Amino acid sequence: MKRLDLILSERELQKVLQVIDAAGAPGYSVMRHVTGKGPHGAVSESMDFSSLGANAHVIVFCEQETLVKLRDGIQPLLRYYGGVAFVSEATPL
Amino acid sequence: MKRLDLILSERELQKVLQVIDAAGAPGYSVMRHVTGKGPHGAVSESMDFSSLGANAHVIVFCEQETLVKLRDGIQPLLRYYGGVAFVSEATPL
Amino acid sequence: MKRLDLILSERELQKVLQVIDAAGAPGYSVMRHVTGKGPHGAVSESMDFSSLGANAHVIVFCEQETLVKLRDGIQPLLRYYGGVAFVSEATPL
Amino acid sequence: METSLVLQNLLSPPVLFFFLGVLAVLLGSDLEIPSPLPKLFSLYLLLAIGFKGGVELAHSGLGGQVLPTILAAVAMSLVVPLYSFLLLRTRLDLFNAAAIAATYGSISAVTFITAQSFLGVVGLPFDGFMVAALALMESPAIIIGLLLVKLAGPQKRPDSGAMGWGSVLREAFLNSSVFLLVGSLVIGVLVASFSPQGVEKMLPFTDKLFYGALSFFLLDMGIVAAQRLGDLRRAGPLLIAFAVLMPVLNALIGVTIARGLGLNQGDALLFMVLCASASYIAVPAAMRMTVPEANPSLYISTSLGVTFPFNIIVGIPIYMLLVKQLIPAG
Amino acid sequence: METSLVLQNLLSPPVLFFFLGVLAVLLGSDLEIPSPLPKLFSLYLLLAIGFKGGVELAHSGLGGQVLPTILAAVAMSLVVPLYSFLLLRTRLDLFNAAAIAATYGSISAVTFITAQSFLGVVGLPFDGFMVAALALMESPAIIIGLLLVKLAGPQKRPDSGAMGWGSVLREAFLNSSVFLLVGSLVIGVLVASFSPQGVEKMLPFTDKLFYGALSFFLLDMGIVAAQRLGDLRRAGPLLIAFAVLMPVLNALIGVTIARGLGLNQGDALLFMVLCASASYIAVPAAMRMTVPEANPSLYISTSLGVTFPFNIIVGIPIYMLLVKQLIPAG
Amino acid sequence: METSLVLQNLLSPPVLFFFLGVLAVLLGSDLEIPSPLPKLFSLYLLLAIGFKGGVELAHSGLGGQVLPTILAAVAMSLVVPLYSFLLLRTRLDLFNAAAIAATYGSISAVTFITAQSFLGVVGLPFDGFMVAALALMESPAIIIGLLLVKLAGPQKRPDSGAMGWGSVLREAFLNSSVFLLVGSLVIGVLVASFSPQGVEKMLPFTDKLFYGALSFFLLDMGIVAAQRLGDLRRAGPLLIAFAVLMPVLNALIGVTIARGLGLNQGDALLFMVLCASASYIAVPAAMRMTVPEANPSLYISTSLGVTFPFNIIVGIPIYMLLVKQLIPAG
Ligand SMILES: Nc1ncnc2c1ncn2[C@@H]1O[C@H](COP(=O)(O)O)[C@@H](O)[C@H]1O
Ligand SMILES: Nc1ncnc2c1ncn2[C@@H]1O[C@H](COP(=O)(O)O)[C@@H](O)[C@H]1O
Ligand SMILES: Nc1ncnc2c1ncn2[C@@H]1O[C@H](COP(=O)(O)O)[C@@H](O)[C@H]1O
Ligand code: NA
Ligand code: NA
Ligand code: NA
Repeated sequence: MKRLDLILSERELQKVLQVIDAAGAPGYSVMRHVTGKGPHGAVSESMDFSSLGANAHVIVFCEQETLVKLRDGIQPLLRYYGGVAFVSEATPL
Repeated sequence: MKRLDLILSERELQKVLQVIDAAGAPGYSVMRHVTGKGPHGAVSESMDFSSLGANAHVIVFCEQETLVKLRDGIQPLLRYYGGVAFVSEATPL
Repeated sequence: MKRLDLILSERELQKVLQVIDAAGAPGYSVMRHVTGKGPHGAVSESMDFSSLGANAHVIVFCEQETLVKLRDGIQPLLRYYGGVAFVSEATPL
Repeated sequence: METSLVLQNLLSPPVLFFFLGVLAVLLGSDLEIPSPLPKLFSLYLLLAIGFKGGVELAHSGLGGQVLPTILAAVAMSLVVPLYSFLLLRTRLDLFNAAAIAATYGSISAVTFITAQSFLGVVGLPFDGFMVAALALMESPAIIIGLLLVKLAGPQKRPDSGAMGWGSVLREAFLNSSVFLLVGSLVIGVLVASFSPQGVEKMLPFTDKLFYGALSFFLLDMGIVAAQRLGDLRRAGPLLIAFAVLMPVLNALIGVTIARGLGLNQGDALLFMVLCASASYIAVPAAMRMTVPEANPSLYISTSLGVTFPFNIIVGIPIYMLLVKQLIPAG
Repeated sequence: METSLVLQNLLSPPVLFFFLGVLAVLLGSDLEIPSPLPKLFSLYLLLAIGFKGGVELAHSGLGGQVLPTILAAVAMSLVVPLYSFLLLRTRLDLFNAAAIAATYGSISAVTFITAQSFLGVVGLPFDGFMVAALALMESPAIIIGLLLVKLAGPQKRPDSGAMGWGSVLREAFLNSSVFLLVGSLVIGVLVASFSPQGVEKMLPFTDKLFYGALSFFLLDMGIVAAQRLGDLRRAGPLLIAFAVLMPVLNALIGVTIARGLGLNQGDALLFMVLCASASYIAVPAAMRMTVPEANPSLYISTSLGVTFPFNIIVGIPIYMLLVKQLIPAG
Repeated sequence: METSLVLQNLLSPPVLFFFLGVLAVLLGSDLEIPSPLPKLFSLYLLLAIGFKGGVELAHSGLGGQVLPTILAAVAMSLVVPLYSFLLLRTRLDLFNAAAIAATYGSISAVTFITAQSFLGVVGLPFDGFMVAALALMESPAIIIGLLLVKLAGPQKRPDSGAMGWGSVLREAFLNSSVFLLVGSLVIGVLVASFSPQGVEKMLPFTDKLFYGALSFFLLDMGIVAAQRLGDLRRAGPLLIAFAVLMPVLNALIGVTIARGLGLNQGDALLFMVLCASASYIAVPAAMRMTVPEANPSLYISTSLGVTFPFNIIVGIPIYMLLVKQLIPAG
């Protein structure tokens, strides 16, 4: 199995989750309130009172085939809005 | 070293942590307020005002031997209540 | 690419982020409100009303070269204050 | 007069803010009350209602209608799940039938509070001991629910630690909402009896903020209830019908008992609301842990997505009309 | 008298707590109001100001100056972004110019609230319909901002779902702050018209806590604004000058219009503040989604790091001086 | 009369809610006040107590007993850690002895507030300048604690940035609780002196909610303190004895000084409570950063798990009895 880690702005979270659903992934997990820094600058929680939000961390455990489908949907979003996506190996316990 | 990622309902968190303690793991980390989707449906934070809670993400860095012990305690819980558990390789920095 | 997972007390977070910045990492992500247990005992969120805080989980995706620089800055902090740091492989999606 | 009662309820701030929350979801607004703010309001409401109920209980004492009313309330929380179960079992598997039955035997504190506010608006008094009835109706239904599973269920069910009676009783009597409500009630009794200045100093907190905090919380409940509407499709029309008709049936039984007990109009309405409301806090949490085989989206979406809105929007004024017919005025 | 007005504003609790927040950052204190507590205060302030505005609107009705004032307010929210854009475009690329222009066409509810508190202190009345103007000025600027990008921008811009008009309109009219403000306003009107006891019961929540909650929220705003100061270096002196001078220009236009409309002194000040303030809640969130090419640190740090402090610290009393000169007293 | 004082304290809402929190943990209820709600109450209490203290300070001025009292308070916060250290060093290593000593030199704002509430209940007045004493006693103990480690400790201790005096002083004087308390105090003085209407408008927030917010916060403190009980076994009986006897000793010294200063009964009680209480907010956070060699479970569980409950449950009424004996009334 593969493990996909996605970190991106909370604002784009819904779109990404739709892509994950559409790709037929068996499930996903989301952690919100993630802060960080990347090519587009720093993201903090201090604007949380507005709807600007912080980042979200999405984890998907899935097969290689699903990953291929995910790539096509997610890469354009990350390129346009920012964020990172990395894959690693994972074995069920 | 190995890295174990567990994602399961906050309601079962105490039981899982007891198993981890009992298996002699050197430590663990817990992130609560995790939302997600899996075979049992979607889990959101919207019922957080009740004690239903959301999911938790548990990370354990440990030796292969510990992992074997962990498996026996954790798999029945995941099978009965739901949740996922994946193992990957990890090297100390 | 490499993936570095750091888990340490929120109190030392600023110092660690400065080290990461100084090492020239392309970015990082931070999750706060992490609880856990390690050689120094249990860390809960119950003292959150004080400034004692809980733990933070830092993820850095970077090249092997950056990792080498990170090691020198981070290891003394972890040795003195506690916390764990593990590296694994990660491929961009 | 009938439409006026319904309108008075519909146009009260708590109910209007509930609608606003529903509307936010239906229109696709990104309005949300982020966690744990709803928990702040829910803890506050339980603490305030418990404390005030305790203060009033200290003044009225345990004589007269108090004990019979409380006993009748507990009896209803034992009986309602039984006949609900028999009815549900014709359509659902054992686990889901037991979990939903337990949900309807228990109560919804927020529905009760909304009914109290409604009584405030229509100017009818009610007694503090009704809060004690509220507090004592949460636990029994949980135990009945699990007994049903144990007695009617498969014998080879994994009976791990979570399933032991110890943790069931803890779940039933010590879950956070029961515990905080009962604890605040006892504190209210003690303070009112022994240090009346303490009551004085708590009132601005427990009284003045109450209505606003209820409105704020119902804004969130509207959002949450509307998010559950999708689940209702899966629940199907029969379960939706159950979620509307069972409260009405229970309210009818409730008003009959209230009449028999000789309760005044205010207390009778509250008694009906206790019978008619379904739990979406304590019971779902307990069922999730003790009966994981049941599908939470079924018992939560019926109680929270149908019965709760039904009760606070049209149920309460309808029950009031019944009260006016059947219960002699003050 | 002039210094006295400035001092009276500077020494009011809300502004002093704003300073305290700024000081915390400048001195390196670890004081923070952890998320989501600031959201609690911001939701509360919107709900309270909307509800109270609605109640007053129900009493005053829609006659007289109400409609002309609201129309003038909406017109300002359409025109301000246009001339701001032309000015900014001389220095900035299309995307940043459009995003900042939209920010200045919209309003800051907290600046408005601070101005209301200031009027309370100096003892000048104002009307509830100004809250309606506030609510209606948030959305148009968002649409103008995006129209500018669409009309003046490259044709080959990816026009994915997010960019469709559907989601733009939703962002403009249903974003959480506009939705909660308008919703509470409508609830205020309904409750005041049909169940006046409801108003009575909400008042302790919406009125008595208001000033304290505003002070608490401004403590956080001081922290957040001061954290933005670093970004200002990147923004450069011209953008900083814009963030001070544009509000003053808009306030001047505002006071002229207010005079033309025959507003009283209190409403005139609020009208000026609406024109002079810039959004740091609804518009940045909308721009982040619909114009991701623009740099958020530019439009947030100008509106939140410069214009907001300028307005609440010296802007409001200065505008008051202008009002005293140009608007005949009640 | 003696039992009546103790009972009056035990049966006040704040102390009863503290017990309820303890009970929740002992019985295994899942009641929790999720983070960051406790922070909301703690920030609120500091802001309110600071503001009210400042307002009263502005009225009383700096004459008479004010300066001597404040100086005596600061002196106690310097001396208490010194003799505590000498005592603790006989049993503990340098680092733990220094950290615990610093903890007992500093103060607990919540204990102080509970004592104020108690004075309100027994009807004794007290002065606003005691809040200034409270604010000034937090920092010196932190510095003494670190001086002890530096002077008595190993020379080869890593003296990284965190250990530099700069960050120690920042930790001592700018940590969030000291900063917010002092800041609100100064704001209270300024507002009371220059814009009295501001005081009027803040009062519903800072006064009316205070008692309820304190009760709510103490519910959480009861939970947290009870969770610490397990750590006490590791601390051992000698440290537990220290955590009870040191406050009593400090209170005795305190009442002697208060008598010498000619304080009234209310101020004398507050002075004793300042001496007797131990910090579980500012000092532990500072020690965790500057003396990581010390074991937090030792200094937190003694101050929070023993001294804090001891003071608010039996300490305060006992100190009151001493005051009645030793300080002339009115
Ligand atoms: N190299 C990295 N390692 C870990 N997280 C990253 C990295 N780069 C970016 N991120 C996260 O992704 C978010 C969005 O990145 P961006 O918009 O590309 O700057 C950042 O705020 C970080 O939280
Ligand atoms: N394939 C997956 N990848 C990531 N998280 C998952 C996956 N499947 C399940 N989860 C998480 O585990 C939780 C419980 O899963 P379940 O009860 O099996 O539906 C879900 O709510 C998700 O947060
Ligand atoms: N083996 C481990 N696996 C996962 N997290 C750990 C582990 N050891 C320590 N931690 C985390 O690191 C924090 C600090 O550890 P320490 O101060 O070394 O006890 C703990 O509170 C845990 O959150
Ligand atoms: Na019921
Ligand atoms: Na404007
Ligand atoms: Na002390």
